[in-house]
Amino acid sequence: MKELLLIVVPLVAAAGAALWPHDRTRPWFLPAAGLAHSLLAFWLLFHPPAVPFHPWLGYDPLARAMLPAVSLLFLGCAAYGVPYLRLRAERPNRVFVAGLLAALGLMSAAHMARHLGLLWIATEAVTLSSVPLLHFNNTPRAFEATWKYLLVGGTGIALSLLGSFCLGYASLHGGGAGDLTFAALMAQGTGLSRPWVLIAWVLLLVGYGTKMGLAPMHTWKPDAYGEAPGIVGAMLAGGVTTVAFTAVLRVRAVVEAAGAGGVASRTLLVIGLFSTLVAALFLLSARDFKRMLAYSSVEHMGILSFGAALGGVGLWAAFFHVWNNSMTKGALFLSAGNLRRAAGGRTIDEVSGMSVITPRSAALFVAGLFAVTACPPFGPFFSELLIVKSAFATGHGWGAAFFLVCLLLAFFGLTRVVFAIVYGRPRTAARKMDPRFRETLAVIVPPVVLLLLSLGLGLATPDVLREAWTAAVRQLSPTP
Amino acid sequence: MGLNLVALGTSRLPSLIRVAALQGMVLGIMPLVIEHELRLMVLVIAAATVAMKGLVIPALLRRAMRTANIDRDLYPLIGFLPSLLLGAAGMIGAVVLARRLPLLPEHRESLLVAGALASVLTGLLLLIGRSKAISQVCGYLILENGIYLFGLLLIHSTPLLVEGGILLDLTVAVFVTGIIVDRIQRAFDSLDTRKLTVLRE
Amino acid sequence: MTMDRLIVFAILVLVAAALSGPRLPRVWLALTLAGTAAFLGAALWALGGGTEWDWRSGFALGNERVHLRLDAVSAWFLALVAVVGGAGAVYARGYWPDRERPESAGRGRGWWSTLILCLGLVLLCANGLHFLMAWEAFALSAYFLITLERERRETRAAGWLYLAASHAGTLGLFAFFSLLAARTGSWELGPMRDHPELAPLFWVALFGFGVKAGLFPLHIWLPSAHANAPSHVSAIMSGVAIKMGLYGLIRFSGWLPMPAGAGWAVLALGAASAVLGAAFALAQNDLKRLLAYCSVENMGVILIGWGAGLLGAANGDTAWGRLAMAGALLHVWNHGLFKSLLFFGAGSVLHATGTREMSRMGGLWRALPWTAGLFAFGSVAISALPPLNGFVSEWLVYLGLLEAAAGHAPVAVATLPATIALGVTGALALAAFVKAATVVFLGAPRTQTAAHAHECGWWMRAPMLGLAAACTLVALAPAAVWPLLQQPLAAWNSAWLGGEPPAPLATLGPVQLALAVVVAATAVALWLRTRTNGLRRALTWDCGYAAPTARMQYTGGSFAALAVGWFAWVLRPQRQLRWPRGTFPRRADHVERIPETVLERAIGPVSNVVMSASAWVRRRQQGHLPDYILYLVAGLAAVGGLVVLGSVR
Amino acid sequence: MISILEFLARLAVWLVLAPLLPGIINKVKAWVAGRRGPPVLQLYYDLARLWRKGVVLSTLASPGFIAGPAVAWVAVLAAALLLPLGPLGTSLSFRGDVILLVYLLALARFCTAWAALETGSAFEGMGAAREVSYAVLAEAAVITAVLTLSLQTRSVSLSAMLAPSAGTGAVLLAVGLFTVLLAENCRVPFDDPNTHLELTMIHAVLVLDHSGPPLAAILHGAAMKLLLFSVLLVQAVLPVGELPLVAAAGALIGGVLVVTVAVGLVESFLARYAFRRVPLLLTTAFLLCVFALLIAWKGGAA
Repeated sequence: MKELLLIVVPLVAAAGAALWPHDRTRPWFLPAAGLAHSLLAFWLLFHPPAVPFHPWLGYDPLARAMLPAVSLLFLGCAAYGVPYLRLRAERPNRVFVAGLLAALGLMSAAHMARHLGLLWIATEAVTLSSVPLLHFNNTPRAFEATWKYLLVGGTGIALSLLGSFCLGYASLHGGGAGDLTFAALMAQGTGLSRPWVLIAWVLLLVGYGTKMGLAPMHTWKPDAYGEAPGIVGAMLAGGVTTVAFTAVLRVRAVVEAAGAGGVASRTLLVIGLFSTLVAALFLLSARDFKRMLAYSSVEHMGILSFGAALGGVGLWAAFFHVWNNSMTKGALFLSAGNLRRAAGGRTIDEVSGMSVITPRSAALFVAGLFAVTACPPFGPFFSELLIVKSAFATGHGWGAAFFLVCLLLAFFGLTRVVFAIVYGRPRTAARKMDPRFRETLAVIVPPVVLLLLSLGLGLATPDVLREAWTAAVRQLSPTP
Repeated sequence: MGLNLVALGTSRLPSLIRVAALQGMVLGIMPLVIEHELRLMVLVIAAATVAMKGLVIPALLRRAMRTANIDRDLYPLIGFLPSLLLGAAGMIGAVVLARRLPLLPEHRESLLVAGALASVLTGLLLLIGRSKAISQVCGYLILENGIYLFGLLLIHSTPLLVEGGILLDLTVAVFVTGIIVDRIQRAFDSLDTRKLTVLRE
Repeated sequence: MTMDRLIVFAILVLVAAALSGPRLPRVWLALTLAGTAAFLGAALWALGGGTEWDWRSGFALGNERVHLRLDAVSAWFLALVAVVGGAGAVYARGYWPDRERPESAGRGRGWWSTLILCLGLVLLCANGLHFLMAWEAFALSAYFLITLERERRETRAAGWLYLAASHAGTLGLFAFFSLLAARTGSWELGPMRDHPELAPLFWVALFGFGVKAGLFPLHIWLPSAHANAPSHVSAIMSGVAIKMGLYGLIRFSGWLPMPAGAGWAVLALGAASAVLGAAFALAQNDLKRLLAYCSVENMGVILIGWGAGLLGAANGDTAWGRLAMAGALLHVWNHGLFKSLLFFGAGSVLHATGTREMSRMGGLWRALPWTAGLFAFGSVAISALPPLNGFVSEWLVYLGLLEAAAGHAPVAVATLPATIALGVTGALALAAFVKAATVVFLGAPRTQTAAHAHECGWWMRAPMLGLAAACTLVALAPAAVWPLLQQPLAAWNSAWLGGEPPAPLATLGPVQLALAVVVAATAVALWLRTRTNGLRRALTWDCGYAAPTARMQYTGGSFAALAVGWFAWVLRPQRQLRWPRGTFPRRADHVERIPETVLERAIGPVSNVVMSASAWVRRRQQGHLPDYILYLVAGLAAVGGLVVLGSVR
Repeated sequence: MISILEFLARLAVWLVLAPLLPGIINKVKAWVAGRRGPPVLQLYYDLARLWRKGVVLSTLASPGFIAGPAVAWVAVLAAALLLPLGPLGTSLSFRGDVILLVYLLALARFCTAWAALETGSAFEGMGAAREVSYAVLAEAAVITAVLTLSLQTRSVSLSAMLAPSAGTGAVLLAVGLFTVLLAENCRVPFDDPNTHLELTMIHAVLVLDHSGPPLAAILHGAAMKLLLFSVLLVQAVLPVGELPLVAAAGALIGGVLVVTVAVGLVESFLARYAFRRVPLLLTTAFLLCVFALLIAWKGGAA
């Protein structure tokens, strides 16, 4: 029953926020709900329910391996949100707060959905609920971004619906009773009609891949991340993408059960490496440091797919990387938000010398950069190294080499941009910086905490998490 | 089926919307046709579909069109003739594919699958080939229609909640789209997405 | 037992130093010196006793138990880290003080201790995961040290180049260590000669560590980084940091089975690095760039020795291999010592004149007698001239190679060319350092700044004197160093256990000593004789030219012109020449620039290709929504095709 | 005791006999040119006079200006003492002493160049540049020669190495070494010791500003270097080591004389080369040594 609370609490909070009269105090809903959600999520992490409380919905190992990360990230963003929204007092935040909370609730639902249709509905709902978040800034650019997000994402989601139907039809054709819970589908296994399963896999991979932001379906990402506030960017990069990744994993498990695991892994591998390459190429000549983060997120989605495609240890490492990615991206987006506020510019042509203007955020941003480029001792280093290792262990030597080259190119691009905006002499653009922006503790602590979390995850991974990931791997590939 | 070609062929926005609406209506009726014994639930679904796809959304779109008083011509990125040919090719392909695919006996002769695939392709083609925001919404509608059509295959087996949810989501999606269109119009004084290229590399 | 105490103490103290650095300079200096002293003690302990220290933690870091181990090989390098680290700390006190560098001095101190600590940890870690962590931490702290003066654009550029190259190397090491872990099933490092399938990994390691070691084609980052870094940083980078790459190579060539071609490849690389490094050094007109390239050359010399060692070890008869390897290891120390000395000297010159451009200096010996003397000392040492220490190690390498030839070892085919290359290198290096020392310190000041230079303070002088003393020690009593030296030899190749020093080494020491004494005596005698004969100061005769000006002196460029001409095929000097024309000629000038050939001729084109690919991708994303949908459909089609192919297969 | 006496004797031989050679060369040249020429002992007189003269020191010069020649002189002397004299062998011989010899000469070069550049005169700069640059090629040739010898004799210490084998290898080596000798001692065709066009010189231009005792040290050092090279050359070609004492002494002295006369003849019949052709000549010498090396390698392999 507690599982349901994970969904209900945020939604109730969202309703409350929507009804709350005062703009000034409304933001406090965010940390409150976030805290409650995290407490629940972690309580469940430590005391996982023996059986999912409903065949359609449940806190199963997969959800257990992922959801706490999202919840933690949300908490960080929520804590940051309060001072941020105070800073943006000129914008009404009713819809924003409500939408953010709703998104959290729906993300939990999507993570816990064990039914094909329910999963799809939840994902679609997340997409819709994040629309108001995107055009919070209410600028033409924001609208354009939102429009693209909606249409590209919508098309993707439509394809994934078609894919769900195909999968359903596969089970129907295989003589299934039309029960679309993943458990049932996996149980049906090779009974599913193969061609339909393959079609379903293609459609679902592309559909959910669009939400994940795998190349070449990533086109909405830079626009959305570039225009959205830092918090939203962080939630999209660390939360929504995770939802889509969960979906892909669940589907892949079914496909594998249907005996097409090899094909699925190969497609996942190729698309993952392709995304990493494309992201790296974009990063090489990126100029806008928020769009840069978007491409870095594309890159990391590629890394996740690569890891997942390797299966076994690679999949385990992918779960590990989901956590690291959420924490690191959170820290990066929040500190980037600070820089954006302070600099009054977004590209390396307008911004430089931030280490003079906002030393703390700049230092934080650089630290985050090294974290996200897999420099020890931050978490991503360990997960990516583990992925490389398992790639070599499973005989994907060339894949690993290609992967490393892409990482290198991405590193070039990222360092180029970040050092350009952090070092050097402040530009005139920085003179007319937002006068209300000060590097208060409130805007520094949340990213710091997230970064420290990523650090801790790497140096001393909690046993409960390791156990949770192992359980999730076992759930997805029960055979070995 | 033919509606798709019309949709591709038409050069004017209202007619495009009309096509979409009509297709929605047809879809709404579908379940009743397929269902042999009438169940209340099915009736409700059908009614809802007709209402939504056939009436509400087209009305919405017309409103959006009127508020953003724009000329009714579509500026195709892919010319009408090529898109017609492409659509036709797609349709043939869809039929062939539907033949190739293993289907349950009761679906063998029905053109459901072919039609679904065809209108999905049409929708994508419209999304790619038309630059007007509203026309793209229409394309999206037709895409969704196709998917819904495919969903009808499962109407026996899958609990209707799925369908309901789909309907809901679809409507919400388009509703929001409508709002966005509205906002874009205010922001850009045009519904031509060709102008929406501020965000670029 | 005390070994634990020493090392733990060193680590803790250095951490404290890193923390105290930004605020408390005095405390920092004391702590850093204490830490380095402890490291030195531990290293000498391990070398002297030949005891191997091995420690495993109860706790896990990054899901792996910490495993530290100090054997002779790592101790050999640790000693160098400690010495240069301590000297540099003292030097920085005078060279990069708060009052002159209020913004960066504190940062510099903090990162310095961090760097020392990370270098130490790299040498201590015996677990792949932690080795990588220490390695990358060391690379990053070095980056922050190089870019201390980050307001200068070229410093930033050099720093970025360094970071990029170093990261490329690190990713190579990612591959190396994960392959190792994947094949052996654990991150633990140690002797694994019994896994013949591991042999090919050597090539990956050669790339990964070679970048850091600055071997010839991989040295692209080295010159600009070492030239633009603050001098004490250049010193530790050039004297110690690049040795870490070498440490990795030597370490794993001792632990892993070697592929057949390893020794030959290393010899070839070494010969290339040595000769070309020396040629590039001779061609430079920037004092610190010259020193940087000379590091490439010396790494080459070390590589030649190590390569001969590899061949010897591979071919069973180990007498000459042992000699060459000993020479290589000793040269690691020697180069660390005199290269740091030289960079300190260059720093003092830079401090005094504010420029690295040699053609703006000249006659500095008057203003900077100490620096001049010490720099000259360093130059003699690094040109491997008797009676100083550079000669001892190179002589050992030569001896090994000659013995190989004399013994008609089948591998002599490889050692003969290497020997000749070594000879050419020696001559080129000599030319380069005659140029460096004389153009900077002798003759007349070429500019006003050079004329008004001032000697450095004791904070900077003392470390130089210390290093010079260390050089002298190695030079005059090489036999005394041998017991320490033969520990790492035995640790590297157990077949070389049991080491009485090679007889000639015992002879060489006294000879060098005698030579030093006689040289000094003769110099004094000649000086006295001159004095008694009477001595008159006059204008340089210059064949009777009445009014010689400082501008008429031979510049570094013209000094090197001949040899540069011979190596133009690789140096590719770029000249801009404006002749004086007309009756009343306008000012004419001749600008010569020696580009970093590999960077501009090899890396440049490749990166252009990559960048154009990137530009192409960007052009595909111009904000047209329909295109985006098209890409989506294309992705759909591609994945579909992939699946079809896959399911067909 | 004996050893010390022997060592002193050796020292005396080198110090006293060295200045003869330039005298002989000059005599030969004069004889060819049909002049009377300076007395053979001319250099002794010069040295003696210089030793007593005072010194004019450039205002720019540092103490290195005096120390340089001294160190160079010691270095050459030390190198000479390492060289065995036929059956007498050497007072100090150890494996690898040949490298020490080569590098002592390098030390001498370093100090000469240093002292030359003290004055900041363009001419000395020119000379020093040429000296160190040509040394690069000469060094290659010398090292190759050393390798050849150690291949032939399977040993790495001078006293054992200088037991040459007859044959083409020896001839090639002889020619190569002779060329190197000419280059290292700045004789024609590389340099003209008694021209007075400073621009065309290598060695004489190095010492333009030197005078008095330092100049004496330089000149004497040069003479010793010449003697050293000719002794080396002779022993590298003739099997002096094996002969009985008297014959060996005869052979050695005769050989040195022959070399000296040859130098003289070359100087009288050849003109100085243009500088850009000097590298070619040195490279040729190097290649000759390489061929010798190959022959030795073959011999060793067979």
